Amino acid sequence: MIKRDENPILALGGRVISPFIMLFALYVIFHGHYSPGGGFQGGTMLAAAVLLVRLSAGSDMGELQFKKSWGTYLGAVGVLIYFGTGLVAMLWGGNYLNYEYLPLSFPANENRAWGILSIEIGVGLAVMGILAAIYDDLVEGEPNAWNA
Amino acid sequence: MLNYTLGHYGYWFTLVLMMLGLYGMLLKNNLVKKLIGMTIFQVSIILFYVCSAVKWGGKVPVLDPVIGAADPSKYINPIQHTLMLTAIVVGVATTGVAFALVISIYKRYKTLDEVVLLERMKNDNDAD
Amino acid sequence: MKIVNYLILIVFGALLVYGSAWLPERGNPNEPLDRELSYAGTPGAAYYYIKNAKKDAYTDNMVTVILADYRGYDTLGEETVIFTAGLCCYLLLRQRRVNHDKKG
Amino acid sequence: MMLINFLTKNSPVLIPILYLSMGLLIPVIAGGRRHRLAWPTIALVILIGLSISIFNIFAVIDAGKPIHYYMGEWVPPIGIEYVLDHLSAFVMFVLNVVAFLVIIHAKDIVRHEMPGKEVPYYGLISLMLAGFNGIVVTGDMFNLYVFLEICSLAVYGLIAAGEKKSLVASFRYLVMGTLGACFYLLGVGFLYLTAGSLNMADMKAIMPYIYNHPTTIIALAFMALGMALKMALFPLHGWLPDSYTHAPSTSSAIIAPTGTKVGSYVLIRILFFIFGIKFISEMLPVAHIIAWMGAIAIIYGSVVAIAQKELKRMLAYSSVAQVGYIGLGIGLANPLGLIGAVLHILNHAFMKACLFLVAGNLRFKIGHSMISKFNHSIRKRMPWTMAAFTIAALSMVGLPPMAGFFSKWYLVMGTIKNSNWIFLAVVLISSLLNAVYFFRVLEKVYMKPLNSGSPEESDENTKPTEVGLQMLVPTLVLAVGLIVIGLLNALIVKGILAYIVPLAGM
Repeated sequence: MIKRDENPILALGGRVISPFIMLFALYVIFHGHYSPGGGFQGGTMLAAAVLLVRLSAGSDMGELQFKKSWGTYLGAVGVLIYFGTGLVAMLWGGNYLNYEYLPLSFPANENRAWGILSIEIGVGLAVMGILAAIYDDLVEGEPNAWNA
Repeated sequence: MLNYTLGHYGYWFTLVLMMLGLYGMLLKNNLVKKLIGMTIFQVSIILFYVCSAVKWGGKVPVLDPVIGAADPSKYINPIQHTLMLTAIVVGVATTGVAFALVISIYKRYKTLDEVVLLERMKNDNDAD
Repeated sequence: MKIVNYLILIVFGALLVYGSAWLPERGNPNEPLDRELSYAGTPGAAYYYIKNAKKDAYTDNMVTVILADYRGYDTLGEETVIFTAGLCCYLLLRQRRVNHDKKG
Repeated sequence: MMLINFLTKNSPVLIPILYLSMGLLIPVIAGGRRHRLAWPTIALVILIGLSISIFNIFAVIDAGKPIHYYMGEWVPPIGIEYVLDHLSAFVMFVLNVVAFLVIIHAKDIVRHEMPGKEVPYYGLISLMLAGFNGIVVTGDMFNLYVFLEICSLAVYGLIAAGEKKSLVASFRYLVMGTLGACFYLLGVGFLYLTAGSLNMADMKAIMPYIYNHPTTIIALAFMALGMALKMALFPLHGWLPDSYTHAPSTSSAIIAPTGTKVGSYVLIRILFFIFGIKFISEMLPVAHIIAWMGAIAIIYGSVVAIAQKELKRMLAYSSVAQVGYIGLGIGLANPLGLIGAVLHILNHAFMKACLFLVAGNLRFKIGHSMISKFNHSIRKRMPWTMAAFTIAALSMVGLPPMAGFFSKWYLVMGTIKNSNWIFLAVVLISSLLNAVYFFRVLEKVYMKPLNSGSPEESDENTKPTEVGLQMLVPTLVLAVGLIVIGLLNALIVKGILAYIVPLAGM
């Protein structure tokens, strides 16, 4: 492994900043209806917050925040939220992804707004989970003997 | 002529980027440099789409209550932005898989230079 | 082999320059991609989106509406692409977690 | 009754989203210690997909015209549509039936070749099928790009899971494949900027108005180039032999019959359904170039295949040649050529799947597939496998009762109709070359009497060690299928393929 010097500023700074990045990411996801932003952008920031802790404080500390095994599952759950929203609309009589048919008691256009929100959350979770999983896999597959 | 230049100079810059990317992909020996070329190529296409979406004097495609939706020429074209959000994700995914492959290749052959790599693969053949 | 690659590069560049010289002008709102009706009389997508996004989906951000609703199926595909990439990395790199536990 | 209504309403979209959801669910269902669930799940899913695709064929034949499905009920230029016509229903059926048989075959061999990796492997197979089926049925150019990337990424992973050199092969394929997809995207960009639409049918309606525009020509050039890269047409086939040779047996058996076929399908869509036959023969002679490339590919692939020492590598080069047939059929740009090309998609899918399954069986039981080490003991050890190989080889050569003969027949008729004698000669010569490289193998296996006293014929070496039923039955079904397709080919052509010709505007 590459030798890593313990640096308290990095370790602490990363851990302090990470939750604030997450908070802003949630803002980006949920405010995507009214300003530039949305699921993918927010999801990338969530993933960045997770990876920041992993990079600055090491994998063990990162494991406390977001377990390695969660990544793939969270990704699957995120895409399934998206998929399920479309499927519910289909089972309730519309075409696939027609949010008008979602079983909510709003007028059609507000139904669509809620449908959009639901899939933005799905996209956010999926992107966060998968990006973290890809990073973990890349680190795990990294050759251990760089100097050899 | 001025109008023509104003209307096209954005494309020319993306063309230069595309050529750079293709050069990296075709003529570099190092696998990571190839990947860098590939990413430049993808990003240049994204820029090509995005720079075609502009309208002089147009706003970002978020509804402004002052302007309203009556006159579409007041907003820039939102389609390219949407398509390119998708294309960016595709690019990220491709790069991720490519790096997974590069790491595995390095683990197996201890090199990333294509010429050396071919040599070592040939040696493997003889060993079999 | 290198010469062939340079040749490909030059041909590609020439094609691009030729094609881009005839592209529609940027920034002009009367180009076909921004018109209300296309040449064949079918509705132009961009025009429709800007006009009706708020009415259809009660959302200000047009890009969000297109991304999630009008062209939502693309976005589902996009999520699948990134999930596929995740599975590829899993297949290629992930060691069996069982071994990992034993080590730790 | 409700189920039937649901099916008829939503049938075009069901197959892609079925595979898509199962690709996500397999890592969840079969995660952790339940990894033995992965194979039954994927087999069941593909069985359902196959049933729906059969249902689709009957639905299309019943309707007699393309079935449109609007995502979110947004009518085309606004939203994305799925189009199920005779061509897409037919190609979808081919994909699913081949995938089903290969997956039935895959259970033991995947566990043998990739222990502990079944879960992501089957997940990727499901996602790859989602990509293929999505490409086939979509009516939107950008949606096609997205699904193209799904299947490409899955294929890179499936290839890289193989033996030692598969990683480099996969990396090369990744670079070339991304280049192809980027070219396609660039072409779509040029076309969109010129015409202002992304829908294929809409684009066809706009085409007369932008007929003389130079950007349209550039768009066609880029899109055709990208797809030629994906389908491995002759000068762009560089990634194919290595990938197919070093990939795991199951991967080559499922990718070789389907991957390049989807590329050719998209090429048919682009040339005939977006640009139209007039444009591709007048403005830019793309059809002509593709036909020539196909002809060169046929000769080149066959000749190089003769020189190969390894069975899978020989089959890979033979794939280059077979893609050439499809390219030739497309490039002829007449009804007979198109029918020949589409029929060859079906035939070649069956033949290649059968041959690669045979190669997989040999690797599984004998441990190698080097042609030089083949001898007559194989015919004793694996009689049924070699029988399937013989049928598929005869079909590749093009002997009359087998399927391979009929697609070549249509191609020959097409060349005669265009009075292009060079192409006619190419198709005829290629049959001879095919015969050379397949009979080379058959001769080693069948032409020497047993018990000539050499040491390798001890009882040990000639004991029947045929593979298990689960691997044998799919191989034999594919082989018998070749004869059945051959006998039923008039029905297939009259019932389905004849409808494609007017759709393609010929």
